[in-house]
Amino acid sequence: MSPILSQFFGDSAANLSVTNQILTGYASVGSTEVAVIGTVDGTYVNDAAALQLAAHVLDCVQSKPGLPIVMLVDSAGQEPNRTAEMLGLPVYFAHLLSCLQVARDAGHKLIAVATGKAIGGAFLCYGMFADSIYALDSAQLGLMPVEAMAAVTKIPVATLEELSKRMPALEFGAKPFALLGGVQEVWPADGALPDLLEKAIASATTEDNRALLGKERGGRTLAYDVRQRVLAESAK
Amino acid sequence: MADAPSDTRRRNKAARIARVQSLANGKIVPHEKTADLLGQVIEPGDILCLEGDNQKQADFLANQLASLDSLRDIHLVMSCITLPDHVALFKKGMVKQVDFCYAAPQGTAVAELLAAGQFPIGAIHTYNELYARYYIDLTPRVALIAAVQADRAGNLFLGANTEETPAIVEPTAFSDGVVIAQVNEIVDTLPRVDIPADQVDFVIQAPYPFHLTALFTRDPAAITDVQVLIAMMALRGIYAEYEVQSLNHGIGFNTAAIELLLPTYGEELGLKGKICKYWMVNPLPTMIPAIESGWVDTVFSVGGEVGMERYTAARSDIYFTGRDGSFHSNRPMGQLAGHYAVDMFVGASLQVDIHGNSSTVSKNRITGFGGAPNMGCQPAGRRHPSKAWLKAGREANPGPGSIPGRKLVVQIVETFQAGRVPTFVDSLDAQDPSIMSAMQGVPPIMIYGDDVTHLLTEEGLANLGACRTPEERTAAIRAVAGYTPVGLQRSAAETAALRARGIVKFPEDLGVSPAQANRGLLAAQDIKDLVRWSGGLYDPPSQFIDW
Amino acid sequence: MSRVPYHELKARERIAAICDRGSFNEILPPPERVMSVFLPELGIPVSFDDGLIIGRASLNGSPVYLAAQVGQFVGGSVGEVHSAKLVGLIESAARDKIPFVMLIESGGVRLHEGSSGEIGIAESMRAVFACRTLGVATIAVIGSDIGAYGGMGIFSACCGSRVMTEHGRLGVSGPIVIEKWMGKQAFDSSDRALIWKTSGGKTRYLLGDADVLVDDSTDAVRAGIISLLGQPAPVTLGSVSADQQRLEARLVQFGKTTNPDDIWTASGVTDIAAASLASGGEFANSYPKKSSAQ
Amino acid sequence: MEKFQKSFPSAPLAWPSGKTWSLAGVVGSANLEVLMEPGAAADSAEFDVQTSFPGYQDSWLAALSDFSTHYALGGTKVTIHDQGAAPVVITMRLRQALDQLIHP
Repeated sequence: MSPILSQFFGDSAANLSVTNQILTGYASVGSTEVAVIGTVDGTYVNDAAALQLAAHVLDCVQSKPGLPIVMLVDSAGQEPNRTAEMLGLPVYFAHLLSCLQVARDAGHKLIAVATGKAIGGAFLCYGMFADSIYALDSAQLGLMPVEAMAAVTKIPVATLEELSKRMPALEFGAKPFALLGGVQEVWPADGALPDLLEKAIASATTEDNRALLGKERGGRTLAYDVRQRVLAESAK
Repeated sequence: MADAPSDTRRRNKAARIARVQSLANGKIVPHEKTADLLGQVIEPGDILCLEGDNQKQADFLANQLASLDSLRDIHLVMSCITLPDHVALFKKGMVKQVDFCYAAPQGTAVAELLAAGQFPIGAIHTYNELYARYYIDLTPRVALIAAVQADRAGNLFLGANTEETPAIVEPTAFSDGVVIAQVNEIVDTLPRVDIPADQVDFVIQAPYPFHLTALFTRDPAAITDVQVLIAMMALRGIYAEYEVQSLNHGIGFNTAAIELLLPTYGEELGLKGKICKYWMVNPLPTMIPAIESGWVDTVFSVGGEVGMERYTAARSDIYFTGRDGSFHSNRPMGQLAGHYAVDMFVGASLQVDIHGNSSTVSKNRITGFGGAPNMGCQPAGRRHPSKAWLKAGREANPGPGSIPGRKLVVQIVETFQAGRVPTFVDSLDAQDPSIMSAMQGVPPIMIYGDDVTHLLTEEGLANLGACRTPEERTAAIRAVAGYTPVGLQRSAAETAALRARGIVKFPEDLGVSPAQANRGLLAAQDIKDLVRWSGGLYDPPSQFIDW
Repeated sequence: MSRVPYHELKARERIAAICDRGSFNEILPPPERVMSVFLPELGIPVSFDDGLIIGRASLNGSPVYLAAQVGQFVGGSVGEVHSAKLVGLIESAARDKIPFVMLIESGGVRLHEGSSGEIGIAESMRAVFACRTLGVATIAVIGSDIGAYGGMGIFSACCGSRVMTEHGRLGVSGPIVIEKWMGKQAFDSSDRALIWKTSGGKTRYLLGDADVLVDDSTDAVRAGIISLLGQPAPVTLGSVSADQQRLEARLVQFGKTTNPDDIWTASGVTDIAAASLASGGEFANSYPKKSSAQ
Repeated sequence: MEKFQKSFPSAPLAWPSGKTWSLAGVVGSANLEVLMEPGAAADSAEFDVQTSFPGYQDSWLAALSDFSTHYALGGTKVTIHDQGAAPVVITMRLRQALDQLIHP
């Protein structure tokens, strides 16, 4: 069992199962019982993984009404695969999100913690859908590392690195991601994680405050205002 | 009298055949023994012809030839240097001289070979020029060719892509040269015999079918509004103006746009039956709507086109087909027809200079000539009249001693290429000195300004054939060269004078409104529309299918 | 004379052709110049609408909030401003209980704006599901050249329903990425026929991922959208439980094949060549939608 | 990125009432977008160009000057975002944007 699970869930981590790096089960955080879904070891997510996670969300909604759902994210992305695309990978991911929405609508709190890699589609397809999102300071968050971005955009690494000093959106990591409002808080990997998680569960609301956070923290300055302008214009 | 010519070549051929007879069962040689066969049949000093043009390639034989290590002193003759295996022959130092037509697909590699002193050029030709020399001073001792099928006797079936095979085989076979054919399969009975076994010495069933490029397929989806505008100007200003009955089209998107406007805009203008009846052109998929709408009487082709096999076979009124019902092409005869028998050539190029010379060279690449110059030139030997030919002739040079008619040689270009590179230049791209010396003083001009009668751009139409002096021609070119540096040097007064004489015409002079120019006018919007027009008979290659 | 197909039109032309005549009222129109701050830093030209046109319109007399992506502009990609306009529009739809319709044309997150576009897409997904919970219809239209890929592929699948044409493609990883990952032998990104069979509208329709498959024309797309306006597709325990079974069955039945023709054959398509050539509407008529294919 | 501004004399354009802008084209490869808005001086057309293909200012100014001469565009401010459009495309987009004002 991965040490990170013991860190969060103590002895109850033993109740969790990890199959093909896909994490599911029920455990306790301090005195709070939670359902857990997630990925470990930076694995890639695919259609089968999405179904496996979705099945557990449905199990929780059906058998443990109202139980908070904790999502741990350690995944390098989705696996580019011909058969998965043919079968409709976006639909599998959207299905997982639908199940989480059903849980949210049924009163389950959704808390995500990026523990390792939280990259691209793998983060989008469950973790970023939580009510509240947190990250360990050691986690690797973002769209993609600067080198990969340089390769795709044909913009030199040096240019991107220089720009990322002013523009945290281009930087890779937990702290810049928090500046954008993408996570509520960055937690020290060696901190009192159960306490932090329990408090996070207690304080979670279903309001999506990421744009406002991004504005307040100065990392994503336009999103909130543009959205408010649209809402104001459309109300006329 | 011992040195008097007798039958040394015939005896030499017999000796070659005897050397390798053990490799063959009759004429059939297993493909594993190909390198062995080539190594023993070819002799140092041979003129060796390797079949390969811009579409069809004897690629297995080229590959096996390139695998030999000891071969030296070869005089290579071939129309197109296309494959990496062709380049390898030079890298290995096999070739003492090369005579060819076209090298664009390997243009950069060839320029590098040249700079390294590994590319000994005899001359760069046009297609028919090279085929003609096969009968004069470049007759092959050994020819390596490609066919679709052979029977066990060695008769060959060439399928839709006859291309240049007969032009290679005949001079070789009738001068005691050795003809070696790679075939896709060996069968008991051929659909038809294109090359008799008599002219074939060895047949090898290649482990893979010969390579064929879908060179003439243009996706209508990639045609722009600007190209539609130009096509509208072409139809009004040239096709209708001269009532052009017989013609050749290049392979660009501009001519594809014209083909696709015939059943729509052309019909609106009442031109059906008056223009574009006889074609010398490959089976262009973009001609399907015009053919299905009854515009076209006949089409003769230098080669086939991938995917057009069933369509051409089903339209035997239009295309030339064999007794078996399938399509037939012939490159040298098509080029000859394009030279003498059509009233108009329409081409495109990457660069046009202020004299109207055009070229497809770009810096430091060897491209060569191919077939366009055979058709994009004035056939001074022509004697049969036509309305278009006589009208262009009257405009050009009325006077004693002048040819009464002129072929319409039309160059269509946009003033800028992709990336805002101007098409019009003061002088054609300066070549690397090694390339210039390799050309032996022949400028890399595809179509000479003197031969061009019309230059058409999105800005306007210039009748160069009607210009009286070289200065006037330059002024007319500047007038339609738009906002390129060449165009910006025009004088408004000169342009106005040329316009008054009808030598320069802008869209409004031709009754064309740029606001109307819209892709919606095209008879087909994409490849799928072409398939539909064909009644499901056109089978586009999978790289063109987006449904 | 043939008409220009939906996939060839630009976003503004699509809007004009699909909405009731003259009914589109743009929110934050070009003169507002709500544009990317990232692109100028990278020497890339900006666009007045940042590649997303949003507004209110009517369709067959019913009000809708409509968004359309401009595929030509940085691949229809989603950056900070682009996503903020989108989120604002979806939230307007939720607030006013008016259907949300989006003409998708995007490869996903705008790499040049890094994680801000990614977070923006996540916010859009939250907003779309909020609409669905409220019973507000959310409709993705996929019929452009670029299709719906990456984060926008997932977003499209999050919408309550999808209108596709035979030209539309829905996926996560694009062909070039798959070829890079799996090798050219396994997936040749220049084989367009294979690409469309893998991710194109017809296969998506047969599997039930596209609710409506229509011709590649603005009239047909308009009719397709109108047919879905009254179908909000809320997510419920019942609906997602059924989806769970359906998607598991799909994985069992086809998870071992790479050949899309297997799906077609299993869905009752006998003449694959003819079906390939059929327009979206013809195809849908030949193979009417069952409750769901699998 | 290259930016330049220039005004050319042009006959006054009668802006249709209620119309405050028109837009044509998109920013994309070899394309551009043109935004027309009311300008300051009734007898001149103001152009504000930014292009990611630097080095063609002469050709741009010649095309814009010709357009201002051929069409009544006075009292209009034209902002252009360009990604390497050929002059014919520039002229075409200007005309499309203008058409929306002349035939609203």
